[in-house]
Amino acid sequence: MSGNSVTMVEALNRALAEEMERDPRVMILGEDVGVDGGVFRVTKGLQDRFGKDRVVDSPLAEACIVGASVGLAIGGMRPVCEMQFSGFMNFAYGQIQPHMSRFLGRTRGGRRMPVVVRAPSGGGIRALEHHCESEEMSYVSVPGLVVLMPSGPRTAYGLLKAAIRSEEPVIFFEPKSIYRAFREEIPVDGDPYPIGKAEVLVRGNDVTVVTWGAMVRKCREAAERVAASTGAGVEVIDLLTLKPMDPEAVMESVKRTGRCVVVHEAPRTGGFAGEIFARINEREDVFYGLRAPLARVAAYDVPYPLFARENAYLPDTDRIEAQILRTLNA
Amino acid sequence: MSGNSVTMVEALNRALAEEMERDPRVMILGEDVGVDGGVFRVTKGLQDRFGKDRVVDSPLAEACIVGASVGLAIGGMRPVCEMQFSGFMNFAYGQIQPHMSRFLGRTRGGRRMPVVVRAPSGGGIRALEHHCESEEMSYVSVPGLVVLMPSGPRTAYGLLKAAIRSEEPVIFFEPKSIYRAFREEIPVDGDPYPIGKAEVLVRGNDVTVVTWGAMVRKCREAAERVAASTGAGVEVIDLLTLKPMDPEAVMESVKRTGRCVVVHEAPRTGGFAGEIFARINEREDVFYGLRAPLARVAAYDVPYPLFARENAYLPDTDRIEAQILRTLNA
Amino acid sequence: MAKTPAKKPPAPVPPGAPVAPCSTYAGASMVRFVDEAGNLLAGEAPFPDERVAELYRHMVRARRFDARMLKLQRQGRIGTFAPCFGQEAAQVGSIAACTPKDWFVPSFRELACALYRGAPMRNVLLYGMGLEEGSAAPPDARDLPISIPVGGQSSHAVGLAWAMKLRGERAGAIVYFGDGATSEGIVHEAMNFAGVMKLGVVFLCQNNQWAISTPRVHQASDRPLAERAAAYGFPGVVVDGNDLLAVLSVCTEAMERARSGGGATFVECITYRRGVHTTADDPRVYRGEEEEKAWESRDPLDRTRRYLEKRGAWDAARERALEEAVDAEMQVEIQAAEDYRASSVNPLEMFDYVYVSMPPYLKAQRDEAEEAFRGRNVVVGASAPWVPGGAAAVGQLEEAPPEDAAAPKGGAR
Amino acid sequence: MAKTPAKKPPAPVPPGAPVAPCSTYAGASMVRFVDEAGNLLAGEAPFPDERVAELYRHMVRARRFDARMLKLQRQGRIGTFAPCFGQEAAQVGSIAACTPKDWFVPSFRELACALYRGAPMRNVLLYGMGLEEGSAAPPDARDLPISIPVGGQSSHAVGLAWAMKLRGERAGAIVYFGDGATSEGIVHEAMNFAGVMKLGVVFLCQNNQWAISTPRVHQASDRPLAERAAAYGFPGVVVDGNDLLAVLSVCTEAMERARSGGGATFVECITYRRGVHTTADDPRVYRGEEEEKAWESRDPLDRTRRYLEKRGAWDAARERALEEAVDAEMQVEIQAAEDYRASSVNPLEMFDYVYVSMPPYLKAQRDEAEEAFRGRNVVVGASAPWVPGGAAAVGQLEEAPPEDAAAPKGGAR
Ligand SMILES: Cc1ncc(C[n+]2csc(CCOP(=O)(O)OP(=O)(O)O)c2C)c(N)n1
Ligand SMILES: Cc1ncc(C[n+]2csc(CCOP(=O)(O)OP(=O)(O)O)c2C)c(N)n1
Ligand SMILES: [Mg+2]
Ligand SMILES: [Mg+2]
Repeated sequence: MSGNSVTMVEALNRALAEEMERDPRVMILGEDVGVDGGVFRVTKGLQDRFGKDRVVDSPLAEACIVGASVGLAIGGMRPVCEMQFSGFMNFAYGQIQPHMSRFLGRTRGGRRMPVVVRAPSGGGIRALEHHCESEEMSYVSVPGLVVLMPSGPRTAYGLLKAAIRSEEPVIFFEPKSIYRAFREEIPVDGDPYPIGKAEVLVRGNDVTVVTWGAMVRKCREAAERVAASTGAGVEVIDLLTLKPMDPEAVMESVKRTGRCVVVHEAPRTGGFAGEIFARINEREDVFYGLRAPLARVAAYDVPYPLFARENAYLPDTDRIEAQILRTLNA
Repeated sequence: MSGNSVTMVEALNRALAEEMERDPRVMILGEDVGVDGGVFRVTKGLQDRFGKDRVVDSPLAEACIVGASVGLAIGGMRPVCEMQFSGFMNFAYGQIQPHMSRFLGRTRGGRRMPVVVRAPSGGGIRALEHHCESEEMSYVSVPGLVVLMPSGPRTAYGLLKAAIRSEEPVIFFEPKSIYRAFREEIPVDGDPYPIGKAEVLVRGNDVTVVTWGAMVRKCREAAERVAASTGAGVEVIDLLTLKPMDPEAVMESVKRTGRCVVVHEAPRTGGFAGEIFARINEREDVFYGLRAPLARVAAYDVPYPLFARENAYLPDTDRIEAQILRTLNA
Repeated sequence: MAKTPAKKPPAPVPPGAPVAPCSTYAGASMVRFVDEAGNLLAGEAPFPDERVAELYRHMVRARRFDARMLKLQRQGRIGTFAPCFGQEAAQVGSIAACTPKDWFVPSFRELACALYRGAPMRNVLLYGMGLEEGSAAPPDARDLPISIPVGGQSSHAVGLAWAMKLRGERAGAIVYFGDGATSEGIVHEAMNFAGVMKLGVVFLCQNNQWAISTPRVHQASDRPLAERAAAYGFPGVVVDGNDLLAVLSVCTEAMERARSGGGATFVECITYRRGVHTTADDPRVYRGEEEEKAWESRDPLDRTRRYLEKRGAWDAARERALEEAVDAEMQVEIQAAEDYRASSVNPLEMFDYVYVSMPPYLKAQRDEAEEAFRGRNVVVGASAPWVPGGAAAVGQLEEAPPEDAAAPKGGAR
Repeated sequence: MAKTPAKKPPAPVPPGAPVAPCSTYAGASMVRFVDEAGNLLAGEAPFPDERVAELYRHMVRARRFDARMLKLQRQGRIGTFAPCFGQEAAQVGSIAACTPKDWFVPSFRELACALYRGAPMRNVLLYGMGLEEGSAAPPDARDLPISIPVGGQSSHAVGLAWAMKLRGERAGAIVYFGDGATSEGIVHEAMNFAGVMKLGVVFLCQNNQWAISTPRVHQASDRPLAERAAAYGFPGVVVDGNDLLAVLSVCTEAMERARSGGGATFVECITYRRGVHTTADDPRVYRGEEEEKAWESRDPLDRTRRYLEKRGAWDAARERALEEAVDAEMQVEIQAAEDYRASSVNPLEMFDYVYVSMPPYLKAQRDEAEEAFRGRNVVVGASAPWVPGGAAAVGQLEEAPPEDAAAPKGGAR
């Protein structure tokens, strides 16, 4: 493994370090982000390197961590705050929605909001209750927020850099089940990955699979299986940016394939698949080419179970594969 | 106007009074719900009638109002709490999602959660910032919650009674723009309106309009205009229950009409229309009968503007009419 | 309880008589300088008369404009409004302790503060008309816009004071909130942050005895709210909020501590909301005339005027001249704001500040909306339909030139 | 500070020596009864020896099971677990002050309390195995399940105490949380509610010096946490949390006040988390051995045992017998829990308790899932695929008889 072949945790750490090096206004705050380096070690070593003023162990209060970040940003800093788990970001919702997402508009452009709220999200690591949720919809529905979710070391590195340099408030979800699941090459002092750009990971002309975060790997596996067993061309698209979303890559693809399966880890009802379906219906050129019902694979509409049942709850490769086959045959 | 022809505010007040009369465990708490009767006067006179123990002016703390209600319910009461505006229910999200929605499952059925959280929602009354939001999606995406939204005095009366008698936690959205907009007859000591039952308000075979809350009236107007100008049969369905949702009435209708327009006041992206579209796609018998793209009319994807621009922001009869016509002609 | 930090200027008078029939702080000490009749309670005048007169001018200007806003609301010319009537000493006395480098973090009732900081009346009016134009932030002003969710802004002040500390600036932050707000979790979180990190925040609580219809006694225990500060590790002071000199004195010291790394202060101003909570409220439902009368007699303007008059620094002529000046100013400003509204305000502007640059899907919605609005009167209060290209130009509210100058002109002036 | 409510039983010793190198409460008074060597500091023994011995038994049982849980986690037999190692006196001393009518509202670390209240070890184990079966609530027990979002449960205790008041029941609520939790807004809101409504809640704060890696000094000012109570209008007490008698004494009085309409109490137990935060944590990253050693010498079990031994109420033989009994109990319970998990646990149960009755769309998802799960091993830790109809029966975890008794049996026992 080369020195630049890193896990997602290391990639995030590198992106933070490089951005802090580059811009002295960038700072980190949150619960246990300092000495401990965060419960997932994403901020490991940064306090030693950048000092206690720039990497701050805050009191245990999510709302005030975000609210203080809002003030820090207005005061000229560029705070990157960490929510220990996205399940606890709920407590900060009263700062994120009414304040962080709105300062730009409230001041008619007068106050920018360069805040990044990082939050490990999703399940699959046998964690405790409230440590496994996929909460993206609570943020996707808020105008003014940017919502990002990388799917591995490379995109995590590039997207976090973009988030930190953004003048807009970013919710940055880190799919925790892939924090250390695999390695990818990342550059030294590499470029940000553009916000708003989806990636086509696998090309194919028979069905489009749209997904993001930890589900990307499962979808690729399922796509490979389907391709192997049926010879069908399965296109896999990684959204990466959930908001603001202009799913051109999806439209182009579904127009070509006429079939679409959206896969997400969040519960089915109210999940993001519905939005993608609506966007497809809003594009007549795409809609009239549909050859099968739009389909989704998602977690069941039940609270995230304790870990013994989480494998049953989460969409897995088998369920994704089965749905791709159903959609191909519909 | 007969004595039973009432506004929605009066209907809600009557439902509360009758349920409190019927069951001594029912109680009310919230900001200004006592002496003041609530800022919209929904609880007017109830403290005089039922005493200060059963109608309680609480301190100004949304999270604790809901959290205390959770405790009250476990302790044997049936609290109906009021959030002064749904825009401030955000502050209670850390109680609603992790606790109120989950106690039943967390205790394997051992603790029921007969709590109703009432919240005036939606815009159209020239109110201040944060007083106009339509927040239903933050709750529709939470398994375990019941989410209701009446569309007038009659359904408000029946649904609130059902909510109070329910053993499940209910988020009860009251579209504030119709609090006093019109009157309907309600019975004395009438029955609850069943949770989960949508209502077909206007029959028609050419296009299905699905909506809820304050948009119901606008949709009926638009439907009348379209019917008058084109002779088309526009079916209008009032969902009433947003969660748990079994949109049988919608399926039956769209199967017949092949065309569907969903109208909601919440911003377009991440709104409930997407969910309905997904459900339609999941029903092959309905999907294959579609004769036009599924369409939605919603608020724009911008923060709710201050009131001078709210008429521009909100879906209005013109926009709804235009979309119905487009869908009919697609 | 309540450490009294005021040292110079001298002569706070603890314990004062309990001022508030609603306040239950009998026995607690409260900083007072001037009694209801305008007499200095002890010592020398702590501030030059000209300074006090200047602040009095601000109080009168705020009250007059406040009353006018109320009238405009009753006439249907502006929307919901939260008057500061009765709280002018607490507001002017505290904001006057700040420099322009200090951050002003208001709640929703700080009209007197905002005016003191230089907010143009026309902006206040435009905001009242439901036009975002009214809360545009001049890039260099250290003023935050109105914050309506009760208490939330306290954490912004924490962040601002923290930023000042990190940047090595000699500046603090003052954050305003009410007695009701002290029940919200976020206010506690903010005070705890400020305490443990020793941040220069002044928590300025206007205890005006009511949170809408909820009296102070239902909001919290009968201990002074300021008493909470001690456990967070910083001083809390109860001050007679209708006593301009007392507020100014306490806040001057607190802001100086904030600026100089000495940490936070909680200042509880005992005052009274003499008017409605907002124009949507009817206080007769929940409180009696007797109480309102009692507080009338403690009015902060009366008290300050008496004080100045006794010192020969104010008289009826000056009062009349001031009133006339304010009235003239208001007339110009109201005209400007109403002209602006009548000038074909652009409804599409709501798309402009969602993101720093407009994403394509939003651009598409904007185009859709432009189509839908064409020729229709979609702006509340506008006198004619909006027409693309017909934007207004009113003083500092001037808009960017229309993108498409060739588009048809229109819209009444 | 910190009013000391303990009157009978007698002889708290304020101020005690500062016990905590991490605690900065030098000079503050702290209730102590017994020193590290097991000597009564003053007066008569406040509780009968048999009672103390009985509580000591509970402490030992909890510690042994706690250690076993840790080992099971290290062996991969259960999931993440938050040990109570070092906090047994704070937990047993406080929960022993409650009657079965009082409500027990835990956070996530109160293993010793839960066992004291009668939670079967097998349930604790099942919860540790990620099986909801472990947190099933017996309908008549006044115990709430584990609450993980820090601080949130404090408001439930408020509601429970309020319900007791409304129903005229002589019962209070005790709610557990840590030093870190005191920073969360909801804990403040709950204390304010309890204060203004005079509700019978005991806020039992185990100040174990750490919130994961965040030391007490970064969490809040250097004032005692208990000092916050005064401004909410109820007493706050700092007690040596490793002194069983002191905790029991203070809490007995606090619970009695809660039950009898006297309102709330904040009890800050100065103690130490001797082990990991959870099994996912590595304390060596953020704290030194020296500190851990210092607290080892103040261990609550050692102290209580020494006290009892000095009084002739305990000896090595009793200790051995107790250990053997606990070990035997654990063996049975672990076997039962593991048998249950191995018995074809039903993954579809996650659909059963979302709503009181299952709505059709959920039933459809359940059917879909049943199809997807058939013949596959989808339960973590199960030794064989789940098969419909193959449900287990293990003691009180007995399930309803399988709906479809004709379905093929399966799953290892
Ligand atoms: C979080 C939140 N909850 C409720 C409201 C509605 N509301 C507006 S002002 C107010 C009372 C505020 O009382 P106080 O803090 O004493 O300030 P005052 O109005 O007296 O200036 C309430 C309940 C709100 N704006 N925000
Ligand atoms: C709202 C919330 N934020 C963060 C967490 C993650 N977390 C779990 S325990 C803990 C520290 C709690 O410290 P303390 O309250 O002192 O209790 P202790 O663990 O010491 O018993 C944190 C941050 C959580 N569970 N809930
Ligand atoms: Mg007030
Ligand atoms: Mg702790």
